[in-house]
This record gives sequence, C-alpha cells and structure tokens, in this order.
Amino acid sequence: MTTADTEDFPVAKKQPGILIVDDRAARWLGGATAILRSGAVFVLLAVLAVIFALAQPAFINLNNLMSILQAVSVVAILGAGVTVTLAVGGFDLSIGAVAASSVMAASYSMIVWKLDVYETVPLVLAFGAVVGLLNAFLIVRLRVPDLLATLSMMFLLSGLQLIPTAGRSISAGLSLPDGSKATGAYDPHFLLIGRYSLFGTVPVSVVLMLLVAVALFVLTEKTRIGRLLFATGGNEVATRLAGASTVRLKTLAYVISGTLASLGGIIIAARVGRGDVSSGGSLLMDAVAASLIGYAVLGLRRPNVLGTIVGAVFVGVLLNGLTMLNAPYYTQDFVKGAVLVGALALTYGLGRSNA
Amino acid sequence: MTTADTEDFPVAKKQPGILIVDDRAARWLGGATAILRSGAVFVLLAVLAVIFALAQPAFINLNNLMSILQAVSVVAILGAGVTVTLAVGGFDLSIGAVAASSVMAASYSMIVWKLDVYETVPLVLAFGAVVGLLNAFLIVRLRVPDLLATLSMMFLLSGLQLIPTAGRSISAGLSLPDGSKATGAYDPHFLLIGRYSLFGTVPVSVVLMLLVAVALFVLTEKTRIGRLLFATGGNEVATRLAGASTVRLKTLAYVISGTLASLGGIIIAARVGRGDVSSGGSLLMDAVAASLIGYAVLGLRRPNVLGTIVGAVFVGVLLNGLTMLNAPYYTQDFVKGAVLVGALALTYGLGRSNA
Amino acid sequence: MPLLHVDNLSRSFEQTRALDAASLTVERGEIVALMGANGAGKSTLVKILSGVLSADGGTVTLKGNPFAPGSPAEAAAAGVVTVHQSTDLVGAPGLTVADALLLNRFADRGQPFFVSRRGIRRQAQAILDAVGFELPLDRDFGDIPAADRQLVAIARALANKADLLILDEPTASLSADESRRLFEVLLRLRRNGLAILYISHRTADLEAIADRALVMRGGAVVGAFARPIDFSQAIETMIGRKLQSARPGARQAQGAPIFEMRGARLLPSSELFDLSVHEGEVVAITGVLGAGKSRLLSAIFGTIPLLAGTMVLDGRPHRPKSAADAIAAGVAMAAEDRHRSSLMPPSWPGNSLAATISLPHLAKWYRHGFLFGDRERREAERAIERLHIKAPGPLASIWTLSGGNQQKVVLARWEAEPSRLLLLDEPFQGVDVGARHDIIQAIRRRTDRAALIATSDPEEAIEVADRIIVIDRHGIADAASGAVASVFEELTA
Amino acid sequence: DGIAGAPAPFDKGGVKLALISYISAGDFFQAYQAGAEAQAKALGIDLRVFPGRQDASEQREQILQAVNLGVSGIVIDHGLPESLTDVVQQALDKGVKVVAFDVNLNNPKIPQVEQSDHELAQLALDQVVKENGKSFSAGYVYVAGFAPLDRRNEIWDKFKADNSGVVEKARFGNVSDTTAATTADQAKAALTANPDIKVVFAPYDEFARGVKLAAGDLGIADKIKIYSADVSTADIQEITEDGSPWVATVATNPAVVGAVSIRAAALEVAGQTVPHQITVKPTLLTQESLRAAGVKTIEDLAAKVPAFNTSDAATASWIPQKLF
Ligand SMILES: Nc1ncnc2c1ncn2[C@@H]1O[C@H](COP(=O)(O)OP(=O)(O)OP(=O)(O)O)[C@@H](O)[C@H]1O
Ligand SMILES: Nc1ncnc2c1ncn2[C@@H]1O[C@H](COP(=O)(O)OP(=O)(O)OP(=O)(O)O)[C@@H](O)[C@H]1O
Ligand SMILES: [Mg+2]
Ligand SMILES: [Mg+2]
Repeated sequence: MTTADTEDFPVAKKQPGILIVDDRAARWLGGATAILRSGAVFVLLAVLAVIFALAQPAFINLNNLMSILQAVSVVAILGAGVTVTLAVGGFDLSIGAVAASSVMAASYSMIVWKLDVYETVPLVLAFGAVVGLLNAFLIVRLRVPDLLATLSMMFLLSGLQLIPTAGRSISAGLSLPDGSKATGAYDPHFLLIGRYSLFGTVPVSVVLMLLVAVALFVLTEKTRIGRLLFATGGNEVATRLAGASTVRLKTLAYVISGTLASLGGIIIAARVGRGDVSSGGSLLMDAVAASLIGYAVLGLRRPNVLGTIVGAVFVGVLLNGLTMLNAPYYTQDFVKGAVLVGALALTYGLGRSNA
Repeated sequence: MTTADTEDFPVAKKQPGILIVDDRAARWLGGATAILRSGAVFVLLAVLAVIFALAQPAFINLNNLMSILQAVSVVAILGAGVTVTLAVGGFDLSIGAVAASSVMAASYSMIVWKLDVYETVPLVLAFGAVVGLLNAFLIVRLRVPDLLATLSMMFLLSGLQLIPTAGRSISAGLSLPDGSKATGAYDPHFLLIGRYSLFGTVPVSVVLMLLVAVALFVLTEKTRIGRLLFATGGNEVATRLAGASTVRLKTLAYVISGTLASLGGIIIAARVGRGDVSSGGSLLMDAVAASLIGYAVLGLRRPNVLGTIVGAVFVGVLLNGLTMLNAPYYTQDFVKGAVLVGALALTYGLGRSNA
Repeated sequence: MPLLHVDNLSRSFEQTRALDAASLTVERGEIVALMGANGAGKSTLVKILSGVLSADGGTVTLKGNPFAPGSPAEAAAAGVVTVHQSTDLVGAPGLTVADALLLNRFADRGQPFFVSRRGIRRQAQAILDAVGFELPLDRDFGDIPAADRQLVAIARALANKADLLILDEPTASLSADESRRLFEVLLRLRRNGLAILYISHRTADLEAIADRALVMRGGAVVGAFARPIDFSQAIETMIGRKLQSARPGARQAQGAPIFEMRGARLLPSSELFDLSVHEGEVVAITGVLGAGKSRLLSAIFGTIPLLAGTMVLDGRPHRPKSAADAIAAGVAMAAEDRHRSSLMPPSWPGNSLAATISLPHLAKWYRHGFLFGDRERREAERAIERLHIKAPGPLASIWTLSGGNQQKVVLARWEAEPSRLLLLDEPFQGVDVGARHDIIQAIRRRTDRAALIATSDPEEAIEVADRIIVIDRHGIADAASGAVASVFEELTA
Repeated sequence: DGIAGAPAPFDKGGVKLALISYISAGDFFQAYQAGAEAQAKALGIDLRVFPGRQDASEQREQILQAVNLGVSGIVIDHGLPESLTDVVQQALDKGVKVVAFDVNLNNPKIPQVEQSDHELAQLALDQVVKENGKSFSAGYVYVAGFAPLDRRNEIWDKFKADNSGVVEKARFGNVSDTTAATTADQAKAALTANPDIKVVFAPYDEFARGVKLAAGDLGIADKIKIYSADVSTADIQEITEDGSPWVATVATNPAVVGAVSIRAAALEVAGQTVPHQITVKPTLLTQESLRAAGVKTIEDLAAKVPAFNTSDAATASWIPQKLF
C-alpha cells in the first residue's frame, strides 16, 4: 500500500504532519514546502489580486476593495459563528435560516410593530440567541446529533418566517393576513447599518465584521474559554473530567453562532430595506465554505476565526475579480470550485509527498 | 451541574443508555420507553397516516401511496448514498450538484450527441462514479477534510454543468454556443424511467429506489465490507491495523454515493424531460435530512440505510398529506421542522430521563 | 536460520532518533522479553515490524526473506501479528465487541462475503473460548473499559495464524487473573513453535514467561540476558542506575481522616461499605478486573452517582455532581485510559504537553481569563524535569511522546496544583520501573493530602501504598483491608 | 469603431454599459441577457454583465462597482426597489444613465421597461374564461415572494373576486432545484384530493410543466386544462404534444425585452428622449395556434409570429433592427 496506509498512529481526528528530514537539502525543502503550505491561500490571493489588477485597474481602487469587504461581511460573520461551533465539535446548519428569519423579524418589527432601530436590533439579536439556546437544548440536553438538530431548526425557521405574512415579503404597506395594512416603515437609522460608510469609505458592515473577527479571534485563541471550547471539540470527556462544563461551553458556542447569524440578518435587512423571503438562500453554503477554507489558511487544518475571515475575503476577491473581467455567472462557480481544489491540493497535498 | 455531566466515562461517540432497574414496574416502564424510542418515527408515521386518511380519504388510495413513494424516490436514493459516506465517517456535500449535473449530462448526451437510453444511462452513471472517485482522491490521497473536498466539488460542478450550454437549459432544438442547433431529442424509452409504471401501479423510479435500498441494506448490514465501512467511520486507524484498506473502503463509499446521485439525476431528467439548470441545494438538504432522520429510526442512533428510506418516506407522507389538506406551502416547511424536532425529542430524549 | 533478524534498524522523528541501529534476533519457539525505559524505542520497533511505520535505515529478515511490510495487512500476511500498546486501536465505537474480535477476518478477502449477526457472535465466542476470556459480546465497543479492550486485542491476536506474535504492553490494565490466563496460552503457543516478542514494564510478567530478555536504551539493543535472567541487572542496564529497595516502610495514619465514606453502595446489587483516608496517607485499591475500582474513584470524583451512603471531605459533606464540583472541593483525579480521559487529538489546539498539563488549572493560572504570559510553559518545564519526561520540549505535541511518557504527563497535570485528595486510576500503565520509582517518591513526599490509587497490579500496590484495600464485586471486603503482607499473599496465591 | 450617422458618443464607439441582473440562472434571464448582448454588439457597446445570485445586497454593490468601472449607462434587470433606490440615485448623480426592467424604481429620470406581468396574467385568464366560462373549480399554483409571480397573483386575486363562480379548490406550488418535479408531486396530491378541478392556472412555465406531468401520471390529461405564462422551446414541445392538457400560455420574447432595454439605455446615453414607460406587449399562444403554424421551437415562433420577435419600442433610425 502507499502513503495513506503507512501513517503513524495514534491518529484520532486529525493526522499529524510527519515530515522526515534527513539532510540539509531536504530540510530546506521541507521548510520551503511548509511555508508554501501554510501560506498557500495567501499566495493564491496575491496572485489573483495581481492578475485582476493588471487586467482591470479599477480592481485595486479603494472603493472596490471596500466593496469586496462589504460584499463578504455577512458571510464572514456567519462563517465566524460556524467556526465556533466547529471548534466545540458541532456544526450549525441553521445559520442561513436564522439570518433569513432575522431579516423578516427586523422588517416585521419595524413595519408591523413600528419599532425603531434601538428596539429592533436588540430584539433580533435576542431572537438569534434564543435560536442558539434551542439548538443547544436539543444537542446538549436531548443528545440529538448536531447536524440533525440544527437541520430540523433550519426547516422549522424557514417555514416559521413565512407564517406571519402568509409567505409574502415585508415592505411598507404590507397587507396582513387579517386584511389590515401595516403602517410602519424602515427606520432610516436602521438602514444606515447597511448603507452608511465611515469617513465616506469604510462601510459600517465592514466595521462590524472586523469587530466580530477581532472579538472572536481573541476569544477563541487567546482566552481560557477559547481553549476550553476547542478542548470540548477535541475530547469532550477529557474536558469534562478536567472540571469544565461542556454543557455550558457548547451552549455558548451555539448562542454565539445564532447571535452572529442574526447580526448577519440585520446587516442584510439594512442593506436590502425590506423583508424579502428569498434572501439568504446561499448564505449557509457560503459561510460553511468560508470556515472550511479557513482550515487551509496558515496551514492550521482546524477551525480558526482568522482563517474563516481570510477564506471569505478570498472568495469575495475571486468573484469580484471575475465579475470585473466580465466572466459569465456560470463560470464563476466553476472557477470558485477549481481555485478551492487548487488551494486545498497545495495546503493538504504538499505535506504528504515525503511522508 | 446536571445529567449531562454525571455521565459515566468512557464515552466515545455514543452514550450508553444506562438504565437502572430496581423493580418490576420500572422494568416494564423501561421496556415500554425503549420500544417507544426505537419506534418513535414509526408511531408518528402511523399517527400522521391516520389523521390524513380521516381528513381526506383519498390519502390512503393505492395510487396516492405510490405517488408518495415516487415523490421521495430521488431523495431516498441520494440519502442512501449520503448514509454510506456517513458510515465511513465522511460526508458528501456534492450529491445535490452531482444529481443536477447528471440531469444536464443526460440531456446533453441525448439532445446534442444524439445517444439513446442504452448509451446515456451508463454514461451518466459513470460520470457520477468518476465524481465519486475525484472526491475520494481529494479526501484519501490529499487528506482534504471530507466536508471541504465535497463542498469544493459542489461548487465546481454547479458551475461546470452550465458551461457546455452557456447557462441555458437543454431541450430539443437547443442552440449551442457555436451558433449551431442541436438536432437530437429525448429518447422516449429514457422518459419511461421517470414516467412508466409497472402493472400500471408501481412507478419505475419506486422500483429503482427499492432495489437500491435492498442492495445497500444488504451491503452495509449483512456483509464483511459493510462491517468494515462502519469500522472505518468509527476508528479508521484500528480498521487499518486490522489489515483493511481504508483507502479502498472510503473510495468505495464515495463512488457509491456519486453513482447513486447520478442515478437520482437520471430519474429527475426522465421525469422532467429536459436539462434544467439548478444548483441541487435543496436536493442536498432533503437527502441529508432523510439520512439524519434515519439515525432516529429504530433507535439506532447511527447512519443506516433502512432508516434513511423510512426517513424519506416519512417526510414524503407529511408533505403529501399537508398538500391534500390544502395547507399553504409556507406552513409545510414549518410542520416538517416541528415534526422532526418532535421525533428527535422522542427518540433521543426518552432514554435520558431515567439515566 | 533465526525466524526474525533485525539488523541496524533506524528511524527518526524530526530531531528524535527513536531507533538508532537496533539489532536483534528471535528464534522459533521462544519468548523474548523486550525491556527498556520509557522512550527507549520499543514501540517504534514494533510499529516498523507490523507495517505501521517505515524504517529510515537497516534491514529486517523474516524466515530468511527481506521483510519491509508496507501496511499492517502485509505484515499479517507474512505471519507477524501484533497487539499494539494503545487499547484504542482495536475496534470502533458503533461496532459491537463481537465485531471488534472479528475485524481482521472482515478485512480478509478469503472469508465469506456475507455475514450474519448470529455467525459473528458464534465465531467471536469461539475466539474468546480459546483464550478463556469473558467479554460482553453485544456491547458497543466504545462503551467497554480499557481492560476489556485489551482483552479483545489479545484474544484477536491469539486467534490468528502467525509465526511471530508481538505483544506491546498487553497486561498494562489487566489484573493477575487475566494475566495468568494469557501466560498459559502463550506458553502453549510457544510449545507449538510460535515466536513471541513480549514488551512489558511488569517484571513479574517477564519472570513468569521470558526465555530471554533484551534491553533497549536510546534506540539500540544494549544488553541480552539468557535464562536464568538476572532482572535486577537487566533493569540496571535499562535505566542506567541501581534501583534502590522499593519503599521506605509504611507510615502510620494519624489524626482525623481527610476523607470518609459511610454506608456507600456502588451498584444496586453490591454490599454497603465504609472507607476512610487520612492526611499524608497513600492508600491503594486493588481487585480483579471489573471489581469496581474505577467506579469507586468516579463516584468520589462525581462523574457517576453514588447509589447510597454519604461522603465527607475535610469534615464537610462531599456531594459532587460533576468533576467540576469535585475539583472545586479539592479532589483531583487522573482517570484510567489516558487517550480518552485526558488527551486532545493530534493537531488540535491543546495537544501540546504544556496545554495537557494546564487544562484543569487554566482558571487558577490565568485569573483574568486571557492566556498571556508563559505560566503553562514554565509549569510544563518543571514537570519535565521533575518526572524525567522524555520530550523535545514543553510545546511538543503529546502524540510525539512514547506511551509511558504520555502517562507521566497525565500525572504531572494533577501534581501541578495542590489538592486534598488525589485519585489515581491505574497511574503506572506503561511507566517503566525507574520512572515508577521516581513517581512514587514524588507522590509519597507530599504529606499535606491523601492519595487513593487504583491499580490492578498487587506488586504496584505494595510498592506505593501505606495501606491496601481490596475491592470485590463493587464492595470492600472487610477481611482484606489491613496489613500489606497478608493481602499480597492472598492476591498472589 | 462607431456607427456612421449615429449621435455622439456612438459615432466613435467604445461606449460602456452595464447589465445588472437580480437573477441570472434560468432560461428567461439567459434569453434576456442574450438579447441584450446581441443589441449591444450591434451598437458597438462594450456590455459588462454582472451575475445575479438573487442577492439584493450584492446587486447594490454591483451598481456601485459599475459606476467605478466608468460605465455610461446601467440596465437593471429585476431586483427589490427598496434596496436599489438610493444607490441608483448615486449613479444618476454621477451622470450615469439608468434603465430599469421589471423593477419599479419610481424615479422620473429612469425609463421603466416592462413585460407587464399584469397584462400577461390578464390575457391568460381571458382565454380561460373564453374556453371554460365563468364558473368552474380551479387549481392555482403560486409561491409568494417572487416579484413577477406576485404581480400575476394580483390579477388572479382580482379575477376570483370578480367571478364568484370560480372556486379555488387547491393552491400549491414549490420553487426548488426540481421545481417541475416537486410541483408535479404536489399536483398529484391536490388533484387526487380534488377530482373536480377542471382548470389549473399555473402562471409560470415550470409550474405548468409539473401539473402536466401530474396529469399524465394520474391519467386525467383529458379532464383538465392548464393555462400558464412564459414560453421556451421545451414548453412549445410540451404544449403541442398529442393530448397535452397544457392549452395556452402567454409570453413576451425575453430576448426582445433585453434588446429593448439596451436600446432605451443607448438612447438615454445619446441624450435622446425616451418615454418613461416602455411596455413590451405579451402574446397569447394557444395550443391550436401553435399546432396550426407548425411551431416547434422559439426560433420557429419568432419566424412565424412576427409580433413575438420584434418590438418597435425605444428605437431610432441609427439603431440596427434585425438582430436574430
Ligand atoms: N510520531 C512521533 N513523532 C515524534 N517522535 C516520536 C513519535 N513516536 C515516537 N517518538 C519518539 O520516539 C522515541 C521512542 O518512542 P517509543 O514509543 O518507541 O518508546 P517506547 O520504548 O515504546 O516507550 P514506552 O515504554 O514509554 O512505551 C520517544 O522519544 C518518542 O518521543
Ligand atoms: N459505562 C459503563 N456502562 C456499563 N457498565 C460499565 C461501564 N463502565 C464499566 N462498566 C462495567 O462495570 C464493571 C466495573 O467496572 P470498573 O471499571 O469500575 O472496574 P475496575 O475494577 O476498575 O476494573 P478494570 O480493571 O476493568 O478497570 C465492569 O464489569 C465494567 O464492564
Ligand atoms: Mg511504547
Ligand atoms: Mg478500572
């Protein structure tokens, strides 16, 4: 048999990257591939940026870069949430549905209940947190497998969000199922969350994304709680025996991911300006993609918040650049898939060659 | 802390259902909950069937039951494939996209290449198998995590399927990107796969579903290979040390799931009669739901083919019944989610109460 | 022509030379004991012979033919069957014990393709009967204790057709009974011409069966001892110094007990019992496999409920509902089966030596919650020094350590902070005699707490404890608690 | 390379326009885009096509990107008015001309191209009344939240209110990867439960295709009549098939609408007057008329039903006419 079978054990979830180095040349080579591996995504990102900038100078225009960041902000925020659930060994499939229902919830609370931004935002965030709690309840108390619990929640929410309006989108003047007409409107201040740019350049949603990224990066990588979150995902029994409450840690993770998903929904609502039933369709897959690409970033091969953000930006740059080059929409998914496979082959394949 | 923390270790993936039985009554009660737990899905299914039949007698008409089976056949077949990848500890996110591209591939081969059913079907199945091989290559050789590899494949395929026709759907008389016109047509025999019923009652697609179910049930539960597939998922290193080639086992699993996905695509193509553009996202989610619900069926709490089929039928019965009762479409997802959560609470929650 | 000839075999992991020109031969029909301190390279040698790892240099000949198996399957086909050190490498959660016993038959293409549950059960029972072990065939493999997993591994290996049988620490979690049964089978197999390479840190085991002993140090074979084997000489070669007499006399317990159990019941069917431990006292709990040692410690640590009775710690009622409660009350426990109970998977955060030690102490060491500063690295360096852990450094992954050194890290975790009651469940699994001696010294030096140590090896119990308690069918037999000597007699009779 | 006799800047060529779609996938949008591209080519326009992923916030972003790319005009194809009005105003402020198709931006400076979903639905329902009278049991296929379907739905609601003899027995529908197949599954349930349904109004061709499939499976193709909207080559084949219950559809030619949208933008860029409301009239296509004319594909349809293939909306002497 070959490489795959001559692997050293003990291997639990991950494979250790064994590198056998016999002499200087090999050592140097090993070092070079290690760098290439851990930087593969960055290298690709740089190469892409250069190609796009050469082909279309408008690409590196500051406004365009900001618009890339703005375009990825929601996916990056959701992806960061997924990353936290991946860290505790779970998986949150409900985030797309949470974001979509948050769009509806925000619109409903402003248009039907006539609440303003200061009431709507906490309300919607609380909604996301409650969904996270429910997920955690199913997973932690009833011991339902993560995928199954969050998938059920996904179906539940994608139906639930349509019921108050009988499946209609929510915009000013909505006629309610009871025949009356809603008289509220979007609070103009709420719209600023999605549409205002600080100093005319940095969109609020980008600032929110960066705040989330920094906060979660510090939480997951630099704090006790973060260590325990990962420990829960690595070996739940061992974590419990070390005196941590894995129940609370998992609950925390799902509440974080639910809340972030509803923050994503708030940003979408503020950008779109109405409760559109079709929004958020591809969010789940894109967020999952971002956090999985994050595995490859820095060669860490594990969930990490920084990687997730870079992953989201990576896809954003790719799609923006292709659009600038006037590539038809159907080639974009293909290129996205192909570049991903390439990045993966670099990140994961290189370490193997000399095992 | 509570129940969750007072668990006995060693706990691996499953939690032993420790039942402390002190007297006869408790023993009887224990037995009853055990039956209820393992049969929760069946009980719910029966309850639903009775409710629907009372409300709408046409529900239990044989033709309607066949319609239900026909409606779930594609999801059940795809779900069976997912189940096999879950058994080896993987996860195939590409099946939706494989099915969608198979629809395009089948249409292309008949309409553009003018092949007949006997050439088209093997060709499309081979396409699915090749995708499975590629997935396996990424996962087994390059060690890319399953989710990441199959997600990239999903993006790749959902773009790729559109390139030959520049994003247009394929039907007779299609104008190709080079300006010429395709002169082929769907082979009428091919359409029978989706539209013919044996003895005027049993649709071909239902027969295919049953064949797949029986074959995979036997393979996974009654053969040497089946044990090894589950062993690979449970502890890959141990399986390798016992002398099995986990490389081949995982490859087998992904080839099976790719091939089944393309079989699903063939059935869709034969029902719809044209190559329709779609991403396969909802197929994926429904198939994943079926195989996860399968965990709860019979109280097994692990992937199993029989459970997957029952899971798919369960959802099919629910949606068919709701449609018969003229429930608005937007309540259907909600009910689906709610019933799922109920089934899960029964299956998973009951065993806990007396731990 | 010897059955197996290993010539100048080498293997490195980055900077570590795990095997450094090791040479040895094994003849048909002999049992060769392979000794060596933790990290000497024994398991690495085994992994190469069983097709798990490849060598960097040197040659192996088996039955006169060059032998370099590329996979475990190849090694098995060539007639080399191995029981690995880790009990996690035998079966998979989700499969039954019967499945695990037959796993290598499932992988064998010569076997029938279709299987039935009844057939599996029957064959598995036959495998167990041949060795005389009893195991719950229908239990999920993921739920059975480490000792049972080890029995599965042994039974499966013995059922195989082989020329060379390699056993890496097969009795680490077995008690005397099972060990004795294993030895009977091994001696029978030897008579049939099987060659056995036997690795163990239990001198008593080796004394019972070995024909020859080889000693490894620093990746090479540095000594060979023929019958009659001078084990004290062999141990001196192995650890590079003389081992002083085991234990400086038992101390008399004084004052009020730190910890007491009254009218305790572990299982619905078991007897009520009392137990008390005093400050400065080291108490060993021993008993056969499945007697309830682990259950007793788990009940004190709050991870399983005590069915009846009360516990008192430091004069206060002790009713932990979780490990967290117990830790807060001053109880520390190093659980058995380190892989499951203490370690993070490879390339997952927290798999370094330092992080393994710090996990329960993070709140104490980093009061503000941020992991700034190098407290855990310093603590790990101290532990490496104190327990002579052989590791590249405090930040090395725990998975690059040898089995015995991993065990030392787990002990170091619970030694890093003071506690009132230290619970150790099979703490010396795979730890070499020299290191065990050092650890015992370290444990006994601390007199500001009590220690309760569960072990299935009476020899170990005698070496470490002031007092030995025997547990049987989840109850503490009155007659057995008492003088060390009489217990030993009873156990080894 | 400009067009001789055209007003500036088309006399010199090199005009850049952007087409920003809300949705790109699907035959209708692809045909619309193809028509737009053909017209742009004929005018020597460099047309940048932005992909639509049914993502309103991305569409906003694309408008800003297009402005950054320095286009002189933007065609907006569908979308959500709430999410577009402010960015569109920013584009207008920078001197970029904007034309909207099937999304009401409610701005006097923006010409609105429409295929008129209201008129589409009305023509289909007129045909229903002609063939079935004003009193029958009906099935209705509808999913809310898709703007064209919502507009068609308004007409259906009005139709029901005006004709009390029309009873909506069942309402179903599903938009997914396999819209036709899942709609068929639902239709089978609904038609089994309500055997008295005679007419099915399915104002989206994928819905109609699903209902037809269900009728075939249930063997009731001769008992019901399906009326729909939109058309494609595959649809024509389904409609004209022997014994098909799909008796009529109403459609505009998306390619023509695409071309009209580009022409309107070009006229705006050239500074010529463009009417605020540009409507492309839909055509009623009955089973009979299609069979009679021997139409098999969209191209046949264009050749044999000239009204389907051209529009005199938004044109000028310097704009080349014959495109496809
Ligand atoms: N995968 C690995 N990566 C890096 N170093 C390793 C690896 N496996 C073993 N080593 C190192 O090789 C040396 C020999 O280890 P080995 O496991 O062979 O020791 P051992 O003799 O079996 O010890 P023990 O009695 O503790 O089981 C040790 O220093 C260990 O740290
Ligand atoms: N999680 C569990 N669920 C059910 N039974 C268990 C569980 N863990 C252990 N047992 C059983 O309980 C009995 C007592 O186990 P325990 O681990 O306390 O014994 P022990 O004396 O520590 O023995 P060992 O030498 O196996 O460690 C054993 O027969 C064991 O099989
Ligand atoms: Mg070892
Ligand atoms: Mg034990």
